[in-house]
Amino acid sequence: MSKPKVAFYWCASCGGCEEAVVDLADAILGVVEAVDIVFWPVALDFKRSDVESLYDGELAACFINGGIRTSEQEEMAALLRRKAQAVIAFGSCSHLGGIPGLANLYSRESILNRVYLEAPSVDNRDRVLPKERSEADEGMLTLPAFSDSVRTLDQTIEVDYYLPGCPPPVTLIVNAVNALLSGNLPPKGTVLTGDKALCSECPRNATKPEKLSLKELKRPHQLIIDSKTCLLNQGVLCLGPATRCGCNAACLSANMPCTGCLGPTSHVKDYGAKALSAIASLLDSNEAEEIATLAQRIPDPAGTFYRYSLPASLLHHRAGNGRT
Amino acid sequence: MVQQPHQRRIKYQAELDSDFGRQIAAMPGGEKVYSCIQCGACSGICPMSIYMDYSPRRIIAMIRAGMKNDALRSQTVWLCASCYACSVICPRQIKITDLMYALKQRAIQEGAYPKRFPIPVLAREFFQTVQRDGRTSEGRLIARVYLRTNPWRLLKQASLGYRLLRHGRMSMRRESIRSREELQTLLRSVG
Amino acid sequence: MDEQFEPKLIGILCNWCSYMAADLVGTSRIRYAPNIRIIRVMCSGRIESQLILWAFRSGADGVLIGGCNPGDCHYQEGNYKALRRVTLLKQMLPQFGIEPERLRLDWICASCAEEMRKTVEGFTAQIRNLGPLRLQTPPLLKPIKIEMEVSRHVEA
Amino acid sequence: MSGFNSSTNGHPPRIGVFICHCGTNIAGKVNVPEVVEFARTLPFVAVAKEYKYMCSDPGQEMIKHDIQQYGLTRLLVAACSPHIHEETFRKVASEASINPFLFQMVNIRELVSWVTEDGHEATEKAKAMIRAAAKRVLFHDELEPKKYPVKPGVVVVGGGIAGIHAALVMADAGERVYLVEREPSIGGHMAMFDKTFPTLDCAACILTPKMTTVRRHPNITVLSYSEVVEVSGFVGNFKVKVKKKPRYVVEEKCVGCYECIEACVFKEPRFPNEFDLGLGKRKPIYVPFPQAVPPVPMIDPETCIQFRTGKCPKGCVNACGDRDGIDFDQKDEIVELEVGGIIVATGFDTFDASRLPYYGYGIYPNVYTGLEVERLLNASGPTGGEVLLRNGQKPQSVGIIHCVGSRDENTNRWCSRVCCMYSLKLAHLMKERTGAEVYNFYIDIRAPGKGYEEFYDRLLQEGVHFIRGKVAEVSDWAMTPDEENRLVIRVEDTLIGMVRRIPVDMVILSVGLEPQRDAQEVTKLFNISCSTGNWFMERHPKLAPVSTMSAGIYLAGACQGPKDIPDTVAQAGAAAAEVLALTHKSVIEVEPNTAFIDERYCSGCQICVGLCPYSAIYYDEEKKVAVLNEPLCLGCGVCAAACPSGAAQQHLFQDEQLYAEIEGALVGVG
Amino acid sequence: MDYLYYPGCSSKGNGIAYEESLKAVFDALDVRMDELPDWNCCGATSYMSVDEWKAVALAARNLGLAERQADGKDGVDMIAACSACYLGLIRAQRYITDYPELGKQVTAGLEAVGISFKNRVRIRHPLDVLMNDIGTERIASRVKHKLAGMKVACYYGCQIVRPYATFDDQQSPVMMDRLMAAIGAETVNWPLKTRCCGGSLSGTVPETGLRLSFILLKEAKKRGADVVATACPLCQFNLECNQGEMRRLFGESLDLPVVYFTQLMGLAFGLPSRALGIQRLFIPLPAHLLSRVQEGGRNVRV
Repeated sequence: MSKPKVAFYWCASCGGCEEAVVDLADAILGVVEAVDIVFWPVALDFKRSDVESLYDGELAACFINGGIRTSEQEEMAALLRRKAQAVIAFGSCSHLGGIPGLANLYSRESILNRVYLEAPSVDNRDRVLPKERSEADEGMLTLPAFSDSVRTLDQTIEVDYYLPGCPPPVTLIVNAVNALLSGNLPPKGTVLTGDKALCSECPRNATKPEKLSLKELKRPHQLIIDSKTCLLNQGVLCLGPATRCGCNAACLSANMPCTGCLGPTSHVKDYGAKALSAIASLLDSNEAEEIATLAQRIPDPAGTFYRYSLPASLLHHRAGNGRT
Repeated sequence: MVQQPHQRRIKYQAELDSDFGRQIAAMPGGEKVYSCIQCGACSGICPMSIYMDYSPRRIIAMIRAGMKNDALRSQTVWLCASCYACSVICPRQIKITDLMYALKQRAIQEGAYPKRFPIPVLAREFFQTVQRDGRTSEGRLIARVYLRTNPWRLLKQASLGYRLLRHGRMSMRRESIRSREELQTLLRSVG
Repeated sequence: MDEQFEPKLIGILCNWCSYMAADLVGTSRIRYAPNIRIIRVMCSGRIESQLILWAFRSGADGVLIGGCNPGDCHYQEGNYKALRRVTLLKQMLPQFGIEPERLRLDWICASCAEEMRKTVEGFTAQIRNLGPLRLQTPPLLKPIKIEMEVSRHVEA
Repeated sequence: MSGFNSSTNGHPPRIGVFICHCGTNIAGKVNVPEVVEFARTLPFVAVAKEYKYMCSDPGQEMIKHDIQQYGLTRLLVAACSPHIHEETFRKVASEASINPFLFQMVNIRELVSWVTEDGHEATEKAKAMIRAAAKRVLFHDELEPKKYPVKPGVVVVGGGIAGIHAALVMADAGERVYLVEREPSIGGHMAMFDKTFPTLDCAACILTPKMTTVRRHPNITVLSYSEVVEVSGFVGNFKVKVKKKPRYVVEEKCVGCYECIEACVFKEPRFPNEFDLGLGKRKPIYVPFPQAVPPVPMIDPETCIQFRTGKCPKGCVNACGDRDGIDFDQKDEIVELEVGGIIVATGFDTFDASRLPYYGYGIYPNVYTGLEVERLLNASGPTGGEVLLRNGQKPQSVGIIHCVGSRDENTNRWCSRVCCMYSLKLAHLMKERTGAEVYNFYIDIRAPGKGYEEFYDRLLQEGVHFIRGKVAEVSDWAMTPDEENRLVIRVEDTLIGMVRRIPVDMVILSVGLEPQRDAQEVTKLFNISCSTGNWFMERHPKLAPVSTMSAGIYLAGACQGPKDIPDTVAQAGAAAAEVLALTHKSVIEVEPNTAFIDERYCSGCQICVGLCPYSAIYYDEEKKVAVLNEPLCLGCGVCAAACPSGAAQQHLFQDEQLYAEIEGALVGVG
Repeated sequence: MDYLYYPGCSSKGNGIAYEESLKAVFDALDVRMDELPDWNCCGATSYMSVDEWKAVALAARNLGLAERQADGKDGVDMIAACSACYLGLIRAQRYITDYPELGKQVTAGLEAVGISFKNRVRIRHPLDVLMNDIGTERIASRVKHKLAGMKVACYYGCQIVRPYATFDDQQSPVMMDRLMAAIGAETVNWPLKTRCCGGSLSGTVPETGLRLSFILLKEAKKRGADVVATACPLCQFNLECNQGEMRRLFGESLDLPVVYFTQLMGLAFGLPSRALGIQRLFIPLPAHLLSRVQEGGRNVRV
């Protein structure tokens, strides 16, 4: 019997997820042993036509990282969906939108203007903006369409499983691949990690005080962080309580707060809103002005609470009323 | 004493302006006329009420009843010295002094004030002077009011005027501001 | 605009003060604009950002939260917790192009019928002035849990 | 997790929607038939019906019948506020064997028909709210009301006539009562009065026997000179901490002989007696008034030589002798009580007349408040019942000014309800005792009680003057010779239409009633609310006038609003009956809107632990999760809102239920 | 500049001594007070009777001009010494906030003539500034000759505390009494200190208007006052200059001096009487009183 065929693809992402696959190190050999990788643009020279030539459902699984911003990404996602029995959203960007998803705080126009006209390093005297079709000596040139917002993978195609994280922790990937190979799969739609928040596996949780309250909020560079005690108790905004476990508190072992890349637990509809509610509840004041002052210590609340999940949020994108 | 013929004391509904109360209630100061409980504290504290034809309390009752003519033609509103004692004591926080202003304006608009009664004339003269010059000069103002109402009194007051002049307390100089046009533009734009 | 924009408003009120006030407005037969839909919770401290954003997402142009006066919370300090969340959320809303005025937190005591009316009228007028909230949600929404469960049930 | 699967055994839910006309209250504005048609189109609605009065017996029977006939599994009633009939319809559901919590009440009266001008708008709003409820009810779970045993015993806070009467009623019914009074003696304001209107009974004659009965009653413990400092727990299970302030005379050892007072180093009373409002004098060791209960003296450390210098011959200690009742080292003592119910009967305060300087109180010595005059008239008062001016003379004329600090937006808006009658009473007594001319200055005479109007008529016959007008000022500024050296009352006699100046020798200000100065703190202590003006708020102005929004806590007397003695006693009896109805149950059912924590999803982050106002959540070190101690949870939902992983939820207000309701209220609305 | 100063029309005529003494006293206390450039009438009583909105606009122009002087500071304190001006300016501010439509028109009207307006001026009465900003301690330390033995009836009049009491009790004000105590004078207990003097009625309906003044003076005299101290040019005029007319009307001669409270302060500070406008009084201060107030080197001219 031939080995199951799998594909890897990337959309709007940074490439870190690909690195994570490479980081599997020894484990990757096992994977290669067990499956046949038929499509992996970052590592292997297969073309879109190769995928198109597969029959529908021929891929046992397809791992897609990155959010969906362009028409090309959308087409490829649809194509791979058709060819794969199981689609796994791989990494924060395809799971929740990820860092590129923060672009949803800006309109399409302002992004293009910024990148092609306004950025200090740009030299574009003719004020040329990319166009989907442009005449050239060589004939008609085309570019993928740049859509209005970044979408998560499951806002584009049906997704079977999610491998969360930025990038997904190695153990989670290995467990996922093993589950796929063994056919021992959880219900469709599952996020392939535990369904508790990070505090459950954080060694610092034992140091939580009886009543947690935030008298002040500091950013990591503004203090010397004690390496043993709970960061919230030190006044550092750690999103561990709101974020899924599975990374073994990796950032915390590097003495940095959790920023939420594994996303919410299954009982939370909107990661950022819920994290905001939890953190705000802890602000240690009952005076409106004092609360406002404390809240202002979080200079960029959207970026803080939705760092990895803006497109998956209830609001998804900046409202149309706004001017910017 | 001369026996007065019996004066009829009755008000027919047809003589009333049923909308008058609402109109006054819509003017600054009139907001709370419908809150009045007729306790009379305003009239009790008012230093002038003993000279008025209707006490402030009765004026409010008349407004609510729609007795527009009687209210506007009463001397009461013109005898109000704007001391605000009533506004402060009113248990319903009716701004009675401001209400009197509202009635004065209505009376002047409708030409319904007591004729040759000097106060409305003073008001009008004052208004015109300020409208023109931006300031008033007391001496000139008083002289003009007396001329228009009771020239005889001006003569009687002459000695007082003389004393004021002598003590440097009155000038017949016309006071005026620099930006008179600016002021007039402003005043035209409001109202 | 030919026709006056009629905003859709959600009011989430605490059981003990602001909902009582809303009841009292009714028993006092005081009229107010019909735009608001009132949801009752036990305490404003139960209200959190997900509910508020969900209301916006579901089409609300404004969300009013009513709690007890400071110090009067039936559950000691729930209203302060609401205040903390609303303060931080209001700080974030402009980043999403949402005017913070679309979210309003008011303390309305159980006997404050007139204040309740004023609040609702004022809020309705304010949101009417702001115009509709135009959210840009993607064409293919992540299937929300409710629909999944309902549809699952229908299959069953 | 929530969801309707669990409770319907996999069968699709069947919702019944019942829409009430409430006579014309709803149907006069909302197009009910249209709403019924609309309800029928909603998912899972099996039946939708309307009825004139859904809360009536036929209405209830119809619902029960339809539940059986249509096999309904969820129930929705659109009618009035859940605060009025939620319980009624839950019972209906329950009797028709649907779990009562698979029911949702939609308030289309208070929130719709009564507040909406336009009929079409009202109809649309009613539809939206019904759609919201129909979505929400799908996510309801079967719940059982929480049941807790009820502890016996009642704390009555306030030992005025309200507290005394309530305590006696309950004690006679066999209930254990703790009567807490912050003054040294029970009796309250009534003990200060001379006579009571309109019957002119002597206040002491009708009150002191009751006070004595309280003291002797085996079921009543009087905690005088004591204050409630903490209340925790919930209906049927309150814990009340009471602070007993030191009297420096040991209550248990005192026999009430008062020899200590006799023996005090101060031979004559020198210090203003609080009970006589400073008009009389007392010693540093004293009983506030002769009939005080308990009849135990107390020492005022502010004036006692021993406390001030430590060098007193201590006549009191010697006089007490072997009984050893004096204890200068007495400290605050905290008593902890466990009871099933609480009656708050903290009474009122009188308006501070010095807030209105134009009435001259505190400026002119012969301006008194009504309460001060009660003491002057009282036979056991500072003057032995003789009414004398400060210069020792009898007044020839007296002006009584009504509505001082009442019916006035600058002070208190309300009518204090008792001032007219007590002014009439004082007018009668003044006339009777001094023969003076008595002038009453009133805005309106309010005499609506039994025998009150008759009393007013009696006063008119007695020749007391009544002048309709709110007094503008009291001054010592004379315009005429007969005004010299007297107080002049200036007023518009509104019936004559003239301003009058009336010189009098004495002015009595009929000060209004106000909530106790610390009413706000008391509400916080007992978790009850205040209505406008800080009077304590009843659960319903007509149907639950002695209950509060906090189950198990009841109101009696003037703390709820100005009241005269008959009304106070009636209300105290009502409160006593309500408490007895509670404590005579063996168990109490409590709304199951408590929180719950699904430990499968709890990461043990403990955010909820610190936020819970009742310390109902603790962290289980073994399991590393937060655990709810359910009996302590009062169901605010703060934990559910703050839980960052959604593990903490609140019954009846779960996330999914609220999402469904919000969405239903909005989506599809025109 | 410590304060802006709004003089009002009276200060250039009948009330000139008020302005003179006020300036002298403020100078002596080292408090700077700059006159508002090109101020106009406050829109007082009479104007209000004709057109309320224009009256508010009139007052608002002064407020706008004051804001211009604020040099970008958030708000500015402007002293209005005349009671009618004080009230007129404050009332305009209240009307602008209480009646938004009026506020909108006035603000727009001002902007159209180039005056930006935010309604941020604080209108202050000299009594308010003296008692609450400068304080009795500083005032007392400046006193050279205590006005010992001088019995003063403090007359506040109506409009500085009513209806918008901002710095004193509206029913029984005390600031002037305390100020007089600070300069060593004795004040008489007098229940009429806020009762109306008849205001503008004394000129228009003298028989009734003057009666009010007469009652006040008579009672002050009865209670042993040597002098009445006022804080308003109109009150001072009514109470002092009309005493002759009162004698004619009511047949009783009062001869009670009526001065501005600032004049008494100046005397206590030892300032030259001319600088205080003492010579402008119709009824001179009795020599026996003045003689107790030693004047620095010069004789008091009466």
